[in-house]
Amino acid sequence: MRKIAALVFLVFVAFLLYGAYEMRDFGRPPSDMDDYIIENSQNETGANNAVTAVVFDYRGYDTLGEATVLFTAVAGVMAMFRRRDDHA
Amino acid sequence: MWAFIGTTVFCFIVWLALSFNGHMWANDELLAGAVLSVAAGVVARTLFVRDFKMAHPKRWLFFLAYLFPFFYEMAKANLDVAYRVVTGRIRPGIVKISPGLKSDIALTMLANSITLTPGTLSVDLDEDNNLYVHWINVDEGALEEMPRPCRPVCASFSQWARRVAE
Amino acid sequence: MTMPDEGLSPVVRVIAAMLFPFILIFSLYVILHGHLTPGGGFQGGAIGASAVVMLIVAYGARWVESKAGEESVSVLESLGGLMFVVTGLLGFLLAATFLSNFLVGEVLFGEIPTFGSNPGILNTGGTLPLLNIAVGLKVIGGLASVVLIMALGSRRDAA
Amino acid sequence: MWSELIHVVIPVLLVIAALVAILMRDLLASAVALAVMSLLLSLEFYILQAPDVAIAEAGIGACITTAILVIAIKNTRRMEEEA
Amino acid sequence: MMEWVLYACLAIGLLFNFLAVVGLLRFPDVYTRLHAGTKCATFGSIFLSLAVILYGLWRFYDGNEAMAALSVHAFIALVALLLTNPTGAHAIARAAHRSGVVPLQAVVDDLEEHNQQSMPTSQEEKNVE
Amino acid sequence: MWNLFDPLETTGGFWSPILWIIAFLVAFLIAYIIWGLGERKHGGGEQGKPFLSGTREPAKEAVHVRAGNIYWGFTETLHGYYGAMKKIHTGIVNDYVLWILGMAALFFVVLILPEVIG
Amino acid sequence: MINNVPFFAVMLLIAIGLYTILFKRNLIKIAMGIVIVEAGVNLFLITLGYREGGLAPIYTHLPSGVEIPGGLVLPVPQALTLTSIVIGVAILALILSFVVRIYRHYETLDSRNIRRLKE
Amino acid sequence: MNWTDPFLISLAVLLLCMFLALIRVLLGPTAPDRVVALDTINTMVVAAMLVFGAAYREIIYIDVAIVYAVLSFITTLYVAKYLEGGSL
Amino acid sequence: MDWLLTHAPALLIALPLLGAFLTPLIDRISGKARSAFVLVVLAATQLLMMALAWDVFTQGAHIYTMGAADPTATVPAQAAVPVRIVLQVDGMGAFMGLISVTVSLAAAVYSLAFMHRESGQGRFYTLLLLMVVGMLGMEFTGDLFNLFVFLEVLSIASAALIAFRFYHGDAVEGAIKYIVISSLGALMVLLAVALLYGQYNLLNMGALASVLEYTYLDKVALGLLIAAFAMKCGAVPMHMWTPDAYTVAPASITAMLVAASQASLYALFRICFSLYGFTLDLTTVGIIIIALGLLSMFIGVTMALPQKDIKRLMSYHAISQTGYMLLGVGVGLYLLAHADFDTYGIRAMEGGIFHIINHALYKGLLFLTAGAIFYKVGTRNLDEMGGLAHSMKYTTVFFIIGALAIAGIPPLNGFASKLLIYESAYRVSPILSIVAMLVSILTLASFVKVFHSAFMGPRLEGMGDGREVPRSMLVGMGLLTAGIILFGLFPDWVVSNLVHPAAQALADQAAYIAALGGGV
Repeated sequence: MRKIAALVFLVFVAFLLYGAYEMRDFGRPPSDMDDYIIENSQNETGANNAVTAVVFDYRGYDTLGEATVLFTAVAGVMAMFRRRDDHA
Repeated sequence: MWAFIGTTVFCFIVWLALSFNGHMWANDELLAGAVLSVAAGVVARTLFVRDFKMAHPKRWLFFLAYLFPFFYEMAKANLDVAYRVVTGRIRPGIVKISPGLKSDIALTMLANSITLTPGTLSVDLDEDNNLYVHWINVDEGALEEMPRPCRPVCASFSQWARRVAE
Repeated sequence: MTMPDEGLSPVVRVIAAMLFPFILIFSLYVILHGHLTPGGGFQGGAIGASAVVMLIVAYGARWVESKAGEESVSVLESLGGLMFVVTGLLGFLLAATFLSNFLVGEVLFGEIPTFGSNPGILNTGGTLPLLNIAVGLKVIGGLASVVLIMALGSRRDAA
Repeated sequence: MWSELIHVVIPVLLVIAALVAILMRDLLASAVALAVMSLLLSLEFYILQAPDVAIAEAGIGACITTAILVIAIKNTRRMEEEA
Repeated sequence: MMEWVLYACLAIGLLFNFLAVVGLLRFPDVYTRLHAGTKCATFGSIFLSLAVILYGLWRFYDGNEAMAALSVHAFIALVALLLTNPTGAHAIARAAHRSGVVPLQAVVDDLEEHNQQSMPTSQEEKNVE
Repeated sequence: MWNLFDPLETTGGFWSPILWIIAFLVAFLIAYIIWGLGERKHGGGEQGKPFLSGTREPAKEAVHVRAGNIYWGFTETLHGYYGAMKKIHTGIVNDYVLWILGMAALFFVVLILPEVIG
Repeated sequence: MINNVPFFAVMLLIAIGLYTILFKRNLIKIAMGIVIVEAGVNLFLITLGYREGGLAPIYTHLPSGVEIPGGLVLPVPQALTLTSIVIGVAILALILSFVVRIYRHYETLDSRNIRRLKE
Repeated sequence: MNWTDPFLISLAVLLLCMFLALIRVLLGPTAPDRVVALDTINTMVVAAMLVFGAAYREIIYIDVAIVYAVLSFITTLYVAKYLEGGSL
Repeated sequence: MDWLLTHAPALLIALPLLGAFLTPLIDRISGKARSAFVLVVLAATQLLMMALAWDVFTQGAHIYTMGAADPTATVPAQAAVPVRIVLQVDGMGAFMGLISVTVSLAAAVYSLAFMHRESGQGRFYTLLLLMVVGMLGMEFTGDLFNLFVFLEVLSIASAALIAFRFYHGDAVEGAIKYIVISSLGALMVLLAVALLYGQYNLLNMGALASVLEYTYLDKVALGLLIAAFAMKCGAVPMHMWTPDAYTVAPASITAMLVAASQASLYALFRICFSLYGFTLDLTTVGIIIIALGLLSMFIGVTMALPQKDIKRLMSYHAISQTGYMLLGVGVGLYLLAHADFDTYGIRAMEGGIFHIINHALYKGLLFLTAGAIFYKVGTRNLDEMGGLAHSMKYTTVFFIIGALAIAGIPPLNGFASKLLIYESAYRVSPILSIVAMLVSILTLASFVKVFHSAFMGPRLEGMGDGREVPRSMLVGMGLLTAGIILFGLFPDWVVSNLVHPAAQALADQAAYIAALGGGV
């Protein structure tokens, strides 16, 4: 069983590592979408920090979802450690 | 009330330092700083200010004056530790000293000063306000006396601490 | 030697008390200047929560609970979430779409900075500072209450 | 030239820290090694010119992750079971 | 002139940081490592941040006004470091002693004696897991 | 839009539940009629009771067939299959992860290798 | 090849994390494995956004003479990473609270012994 | 004179120091040893961040160093609390 | 009305989210107010969803660009590619949204009575609403990273709910398995997103679809995505978490988990059809999905047969029914580029998609009846049950209807969708249909077992108090039963008005790309 697991793991990792080899060069990204954001974020959102502009404006919906994730986790942890004195 | 004001002022000063950008502060910056300092002051007031001894400006002057001998001791001791690191000659031990300080702030200041000057490291303090100091090179003379002498461990720090915060 | 069951030595307590307002105001700085300098709601919220986390370890979870219970901390979180959603809803009530930046060009946070390098004006960014504050409140409340509950939870069942 | 060197060295350190984290049988030591990894990760973010992310990783990775890990270890047990 | 001051600061800082890790690796137990580790590193970092502060002031003097902020922020970082580092070292030393780590090669241990007087069996109990 | 009762076109024919219900009712009616034509008096009296060969009838609770016993023969016949299945479903979370990674690796192989070889 | 060192490091981090999840039996270790994978993926996103010689895309006090947009790194991966970091800590908190609960009921953290539900 | 290179060289030396400290994390026989190494690395990371920020003349980067200077100490406190015993 | 419909995609997510944020606050005031509030929010969501679905099915897909000046402007004026997050509700999305909201509403109504003995109900309803948010978010989004975020919302909310009754140790066990597995799956999705982003610098699915080149890294990403989503929807051999999690969750949550796993199924189909589409090696991927479907069907049902735990048995059936959907849609994918697609490929997809809604209805109903039994009897072990038909008449009827529907007995809805799948799969290979029919028979057999051992037989001691379950539970079950009967009686109406547009929306990649602003 452990041998099979090791084999599976090695195959999986081999594909990932070959993927890293196939990857484009480090430091030279294609940048259609991002160049638009870098150039226009100051005018469109009035924020100096393009990252914040992306986080709260261009991808604000993601941020909403992410805040929801945190809220969910807190609700879950609270449910995990809730008092149960009113339960029969 | 005074605790709140003290905390707020502290927060406001920190805010001003943080938002300094080479020019004079803009109005909106000052306004936001004031509002947020008040908020932080409300939250932190009971923690930050216990008593009002530290409000006296004399203590702050003493504190500034203290920095110079402190830095001198620190540099001296650092060279000593550098020597020990290179040669590996150590004689460690934990000694108990009784600085005779009472307030928490003074003790904290003393303990941190002792810790920051290499060669000595405050390990623990008990309810009688005795400090236990780990000493990397225990002095022969200090081993003999039974109420251990403060002098070789912490120079004149305990006096300074008393002057500043006691 | 009588050791207090909770919290750490007085040295740590004094330093924690000194650092607490500093971390708090620093976190508020990071939150409010999110659109100018690195930082924003999450980062500032995490820093602010760390301040509470530091108090939990220095003074004990009971002590923190006696000052601010987990329920009241989580109200902060709900308020942050509500503020976010309401700002989003205002986006299409006042302007075009959900979460649109309806404050650019208005009085509050409405100025548009000059293009390129500039020293940074606080009064810019449209809704971004509002959303930053909302997320900041939310993250402070959320993370602080997570650690608080986990620290308290163990004792709760034992009783 | 120096910046390339740095871009090579920090990832290597990061991998070493992660390896240390998983090799320990003492979970507390693992948590400490994980904190080191998060520290180095944050430095790497910083050097890749992402200070926003570095702050977030600092606040969350250095402080809160370790805190809840330590609390969880305290409520359970410190040593991993024998293999 | 200014360059050489900066070079000196950087060199001292790096030297002490290097000594710190050497001490960390060479010394026999936790307490002595703490001496080397946290405090030599703190001393080194003081000089490194001093270099940054001076650099900022130098640029400020040269006419780049915003660089004063660099100095101010670096100074705040330095103060924070000076407050937290010794406290952390103290907390760790205390915890190490309470969890039963014995100082090696120690010629004297007053704290151990004190503990044994007040609470004879405490060390063994605390050292579980 | 509102032609609710149209039959559903399938590939080879159609399916209309309404028609099916009508057909079912008609068949049911026919069966009922046939049943009604039969002998009414059959089944009463002594003949209707079960023959118990003298032993007392066990309590109803005792003869209720429990779930574990249903399809016992089926699982017994497919003994080997169920043994293999039991071996697979270990209940250990690491193994679950292994299955996922294994399937992902398999997908990689299936998707990528043909091009590499061919 | 040498250009891709960060990518290789990322993949190695992911591999280390997966190794932990696959072969370590302790539940807290498994949680740590998830943290490591998370770290790897975050680092991957950031390395994807790095532009050679670029600065952070923040205009406040930007040094003069920086080319826009060529001299700034990409902002979107940083935003994605922020989101994913917070998601990671949320998941970690939930897993650890489960672990504490499990320990109450099972008195063990060994995943081989936590299998009341099987087949 | 361009000051980028001296700062970057300092950074490289600091990285070497961090590597050595990492060995202590690996070897450290007890948990406090590892925490000491963590503290050392933390101090060095703060220094490295300051130096890097100065190298690129980015004022705003220094905030990150402040965050680290303040927050990593909390990690130390938690581990110390664990080692000391007593409930949290 | 028009204004409402325009903003409906965003509102549909904002509404339950607002409800979730408000629930803890209202819960501090009064428990009754909180329950009423949750129901009102869910009902409003349901109404809005129905209105939106009506509009989508009659007028065509909705596009909503978050934060833009104009909801339909996916691509900003000077840019070449979409920058903002785009929500896209086409036939398939609206169809899935209807399912999710309906099941959630029924489950919430059911929970009113089912959970009333628990503490911490405020948290329960908060998490329930968040699950709705997660499902709707996954189904509406047109953005890959956003898909990941809502996947996480869904996973975390589900895990917390699975472990809600943590005082049973195995509840937490099921939850921790679920959360470990699903967070790993989510990380795989994130890695795939990063791989795609790194190559094309795009996150919008339509724009990505128009430039995808199917390179090595794209294939790695595809493998990761298929594995992750197939795992999340419970396809064999990655199904092991399903019975564990479904068994220990509260019954109403199990019904919702079925809908949640179908959201993942939807994401799988979206990835295959809309994101990769014709660049795929359709035969290979089609065969992969068909094989997953066959395995799921067969192993699911055979594992279900010997189970003694009623909910565990039903969970294995959920796996096997998922197999039908995978089979139907997989046949469609296999034939997508084929000339036969218009004749029977689309029929197979219709069958598979119709089966999704049928499955959500009857499996939700069956889990709810299982919960009703648990509520009365206090055990899930079939060996200890018997004679419940004496006391729980309505529950028995509901169970019979659900069991007949899942087994594909004619006048009910399961038969219609299965018929579509059988006939079109037969054209591809007779073996597929034969296995499908066999599985159907075995399904019937295992439900006969459940029916016999739980409901038939004499009245046993200790089997509840001899009364029917509270009314709100019956209402929840009745809602789903009504759906089953209606869908069974009017299959053609459903297929031509709901299912066919959904299948068409999946199959038509060009329309998807155009709607999302790709390929400009």
